Amino acid sequence: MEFNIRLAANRKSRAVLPSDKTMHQVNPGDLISKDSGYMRGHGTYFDVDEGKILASVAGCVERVNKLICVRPLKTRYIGEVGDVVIGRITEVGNKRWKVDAHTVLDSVLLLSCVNLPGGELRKRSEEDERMMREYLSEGDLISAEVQTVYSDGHLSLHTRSLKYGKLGQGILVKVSPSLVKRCKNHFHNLPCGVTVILGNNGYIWICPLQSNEGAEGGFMQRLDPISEQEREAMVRMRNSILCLAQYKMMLYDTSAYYAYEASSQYQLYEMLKPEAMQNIVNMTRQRIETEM
Amino acid sequence: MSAANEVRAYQRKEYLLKFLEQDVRPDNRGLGDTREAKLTLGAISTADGSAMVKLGHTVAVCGIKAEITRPPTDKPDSGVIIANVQLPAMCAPEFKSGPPSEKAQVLSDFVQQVLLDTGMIDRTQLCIESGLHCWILYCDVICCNYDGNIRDAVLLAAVSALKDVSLPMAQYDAEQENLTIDKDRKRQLTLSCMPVSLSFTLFDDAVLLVDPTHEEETVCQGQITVITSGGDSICSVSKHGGASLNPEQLTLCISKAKQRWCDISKLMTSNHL
Amino acid sequence: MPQDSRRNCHTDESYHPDRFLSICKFNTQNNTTVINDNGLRIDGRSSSDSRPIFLETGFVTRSKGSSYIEIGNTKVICACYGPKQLQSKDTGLRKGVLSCELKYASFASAVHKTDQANMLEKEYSVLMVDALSPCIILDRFPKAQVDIFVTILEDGGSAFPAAITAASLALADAGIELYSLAIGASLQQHKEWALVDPTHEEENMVALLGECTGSLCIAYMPGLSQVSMVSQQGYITHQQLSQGMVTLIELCKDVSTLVRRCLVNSIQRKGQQESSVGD
Amino acid sequence: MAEVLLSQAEKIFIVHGVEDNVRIDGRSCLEYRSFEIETGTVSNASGSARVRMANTDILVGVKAELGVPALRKPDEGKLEFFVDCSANANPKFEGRGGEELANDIASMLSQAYGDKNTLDMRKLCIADGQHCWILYIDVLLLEVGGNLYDAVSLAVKSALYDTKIPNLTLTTNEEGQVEIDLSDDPFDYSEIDVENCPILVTCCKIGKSHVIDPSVEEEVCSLCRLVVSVTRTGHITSTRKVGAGSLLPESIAEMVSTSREIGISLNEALLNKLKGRI
Amino acid sequence: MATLKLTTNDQVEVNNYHQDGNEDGGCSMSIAIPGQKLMDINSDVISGHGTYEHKDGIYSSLAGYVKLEENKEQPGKTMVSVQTTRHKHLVPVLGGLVTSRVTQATPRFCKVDIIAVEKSIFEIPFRGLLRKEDVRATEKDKVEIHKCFRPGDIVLCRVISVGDSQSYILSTAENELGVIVAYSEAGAAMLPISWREMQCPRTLAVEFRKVAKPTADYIDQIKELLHKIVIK
Repeated sequence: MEFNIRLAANRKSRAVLPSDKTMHQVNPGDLISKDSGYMRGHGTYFDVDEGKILASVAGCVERVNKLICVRPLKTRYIGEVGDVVIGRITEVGNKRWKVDAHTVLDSVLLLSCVNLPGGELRKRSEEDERMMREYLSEGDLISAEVQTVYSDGHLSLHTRSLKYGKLGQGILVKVSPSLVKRCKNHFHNLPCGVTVILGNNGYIWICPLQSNEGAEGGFMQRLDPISEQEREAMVRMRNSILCLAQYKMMLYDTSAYYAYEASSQYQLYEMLKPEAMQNIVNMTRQRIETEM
Repeated sequence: MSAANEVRAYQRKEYLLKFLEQDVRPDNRGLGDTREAKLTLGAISTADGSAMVKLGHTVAVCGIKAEITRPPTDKPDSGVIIANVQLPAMCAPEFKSGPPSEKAQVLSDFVQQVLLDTGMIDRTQLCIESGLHCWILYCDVICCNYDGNIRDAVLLAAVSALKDVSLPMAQYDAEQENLTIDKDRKRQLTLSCMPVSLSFTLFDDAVLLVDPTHEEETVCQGQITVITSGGDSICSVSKHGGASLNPEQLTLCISKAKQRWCDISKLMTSNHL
Repeated sequence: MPQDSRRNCHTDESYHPDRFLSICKFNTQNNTTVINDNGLRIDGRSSSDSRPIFLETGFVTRSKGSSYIEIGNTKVICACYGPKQLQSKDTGLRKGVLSCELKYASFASAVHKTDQANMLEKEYSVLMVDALSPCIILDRFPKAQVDIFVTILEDGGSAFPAAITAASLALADAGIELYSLAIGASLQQHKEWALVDPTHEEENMVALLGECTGSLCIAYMPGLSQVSMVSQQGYITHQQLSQGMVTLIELCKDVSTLVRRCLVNSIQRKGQQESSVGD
Repeated sequence: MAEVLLSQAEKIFIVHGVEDNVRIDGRSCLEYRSFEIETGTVSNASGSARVRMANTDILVGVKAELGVPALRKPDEGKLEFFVDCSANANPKFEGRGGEELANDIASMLSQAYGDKNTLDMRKLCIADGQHCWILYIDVLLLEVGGNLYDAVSLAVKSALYDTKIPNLTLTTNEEGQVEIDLSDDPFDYSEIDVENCPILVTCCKIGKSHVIDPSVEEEVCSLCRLVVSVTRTGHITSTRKVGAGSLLPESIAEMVSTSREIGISLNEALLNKLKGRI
Repeated sequence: MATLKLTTNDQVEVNNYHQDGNEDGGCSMSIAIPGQKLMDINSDVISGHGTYEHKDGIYSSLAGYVKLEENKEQPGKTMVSVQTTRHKHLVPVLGGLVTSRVTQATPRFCKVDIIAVEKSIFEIPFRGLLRKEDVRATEKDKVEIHKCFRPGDIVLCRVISVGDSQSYILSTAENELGVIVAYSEAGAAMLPISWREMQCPRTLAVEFRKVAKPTADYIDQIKELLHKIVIK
């Protein structure tokens, strides 16, 4: 029996490795700009007396034209319309589900925003109201799209497309939302045999490869055992994504896949060790950099 | 059967009325009949004195534990008796777990008061050395099954458990300032009298029901308790709530209570044999 | 000491009389052997003998189901209420919930119980939920809670296993659907001896003698042949533990025939009552 | 317990994974995660340790104080366990929310340490019936992320290893009373023999198999767990079934022997690591 | 031998299993206890009330008499069930009839205590909710709660949903459902005079209620009850 016990004194620092030289990192209260011509965005505040824009969170400064934002390293998800999110049902209420999507306030999924079994154009009856728990119950995971962002920050979701809906067997990984890169597509069928849904809210879903045609809104679920090969691929992907997240690397299809390939020299269980993690991250980073 | 049960559940008052019109009670007793009382002494071997009382279905168990303490400052020559009544959540659906309910507190005070105020026990016999050591009797009554008239049951349990108490001999050596206890030699307590209570309730402000069951208590008002201690002596008469009584009714209560004392005293002696 | 206004109490502290036993007496008390040269225990049983058991249902008339059990001097009453509607919002939507409360009467043990928040009672209550919830078909009463209240009137040893047996009997009496009854049993390992169904004195010996001893308590579900609770403490070997389990399971099977007989009797009695009412 | 919601399908995935011997973090069923220990974390305690195992984070402080031995055991010192569930670990622990879990862990620990052969309490006695050391062991749960019992017991053992008890000199005065003198030298101390202190090993029944060192998700999937406390010599000092499930006698036997083997080697590994540092 | 002191029965019985043997085989097989295997699962038997299926057998989950009867819905199959002398239902069941007492009436709904399901009477009531739209099958919009129910009325309802965790959702939208017992302002039990009115026998005042149409069965029961009381 082998045990891997470490002393904290020997711990290696897990600081963010500077990858991007142009990255401008700030702490709360740090000066970002004295130029009053800029507009202040999320994560900043305006010091009226001094006429300066200061950071209110720790993170990286981003500029889009005249808008200055700070993208925090660790945060809750701030919704944007059209984002793909993964959420977990926490409560079944009156004509709505409450969803945990890593936002500050609970998100809601209205009964009217869901494709019910039996077709898109079906009328919702009183029967459906009583059957809500049969469709989605507490603990179920869904993929959804943000439909509305209300002024207080809570989100309304919808799953009115066959690619969204209830999720079946798979692994959920939670990372900071700021690590998920905004892309055109967040559903990725990777060549290693897994499907990864990178939710903008930092929830990442890893499941066996799924064809796009057979999407049925998740009401038909596969509950038979998953083959060992598929399972290992999924677990490897999970550990790879956690490695990247631990070292604050941006997550998108390429980085995830590269990390997966970089990990191939390790056994599954070895990937939990800090040395292996660092190695995988370094290899991934190098590969991305050379390709840029 | 089921219809009768439904009326019993939904229209309790009507149900009882139907019986009382026939001068009979749902458990087949007459209006003035008490339930059968049973008494067992010394059932709990871990206690220094114990008794179990049954009035119909109502069951109360009293166990007395004796410990050593310092006598109260105002009465250096006397011992201490502490009575507590518990109505655990087990005994009926209406009781909750947690600290003693109001009802339990009222009962505790009632028992404590009767034990002390009737002078049934001379507390100086609990004293070992004046001002220094005395016995303290923790007299805990637990209601195991609550089916009405809990007052009579707990009091009877407490009184008969006191009768059952046997204390180890204690000796104080003034020179050595040493208290020794000899568990092999024991003594009984001397009780000067035996207070026995009998409770009544009033149905419809008019009909006196003796030794009521829980079912009767829920639709009746008022409680009359008469405590007698043998012969003609009456320790206490109390009446709470309900309509006023006429003197004849009260006289009836008292005479029934006297009769009750005789019955219980017979029961007690038969148990001691 | 803070005064509790809801109970009658004395202002001074009080002490157990054993504190004042003359020294020689105190010592002789400790020196008694648990098991003599003939392999007999203090009360004359052999190590594998259990004490006589008395069981009865319907003790607490206004409960849904109740039971009374007596094993040697141990006396336990148990009552079961419910199912009643759950108060809290988030739990038990699909399944029912079981709650147990075990209380010692203040005169149940050698020492008068004063401690209001008794740790042992709490621990036993938690263990009891673990022991009984596997045998209840909880999905037959969603959104509801079944309460079990146990009062130990006298602890003459093995009170907790007796409480488990009593509770499952009360559940059966209440007509709550069960996968199986749960029967409790315990033993006390003393050197090479496994003392089955120990008395209170034997349980206490361990604390005092304390060399390579231990206690083991299990709850066994004879219907499913599964163990629903294990609780062991002390210092014993792996072999002793597994051997103890085997011994106790046998004991549980024996006790379960008594529980069965008690239930059959109570059903027959109820049947007779009903038919006599019918006439 | 820190409850995590899981969908039915996720649970099925985990259960099948355990049966295939591939857990969601890539471990096999009988594999322990790597964990980190740190001793001497709290400078004003007699001994302390912190254990971090995945998301479980435990801090243990030991404080030695003088006291009076118990009436029934005049020649022994005392161990007092106290567990504090920080509301940081789980918002549910706020107020009295963590009490049940705290009592549970504390009673499990005192049962595991209940026997003389684990930690010799007689060595903590200073003068028979008059003075003894009382070790107050405070366990603080900073974060709860699965396999709590194991992590706590590892932290307790490490903290006891770290504990330094000042040496005392005893003198008897004319009245036969024992007087105690505490040495002024801060380096004049003795250590506690933790060789045979037990470690709790949780064996979690999932589907038809069992795993050790379960993650939070795995704990949710399992109906019942067996917590076994094992000493270095392979003696079992406490066993407890936790959770609402029931077990076949054969699986109990299997789980106990798994836990025992893990416990023996884990004890060995921990001691080696602790000693290696000095 | 222990001396038994706390027993409720007069006859003291001591069970000492050393003398026990297998004599309980003598008691008729028709009594089962929880966890007892009743039979192997086969295609001809259905597990009914008070039983459960486990592995390859049908087991009893209650203590009571075993009953074998032909299943009404699937002829040719035998239903095995265990009947207790106690209440059949532990909790209100979806679609079942319940008896409830109105505790609160608002313009939009009534809050009720469910005190019985069919013949099983609960010691501790369950909370139920009777919404305005579920009072009547027709003319739902014209329902006025205060003309249908008053606090204290005993109402027969059907459970239409287990609802959220707070209360069961009930309905009286059937002729046979509605008020079965109500008291007039004078305090007397009123008699039904139409499907929407009841009359006080003392003052002859007429009050509005959503009255349940008494079933023949119910009338029989009342007769039986009166008969019994007269005999006593």
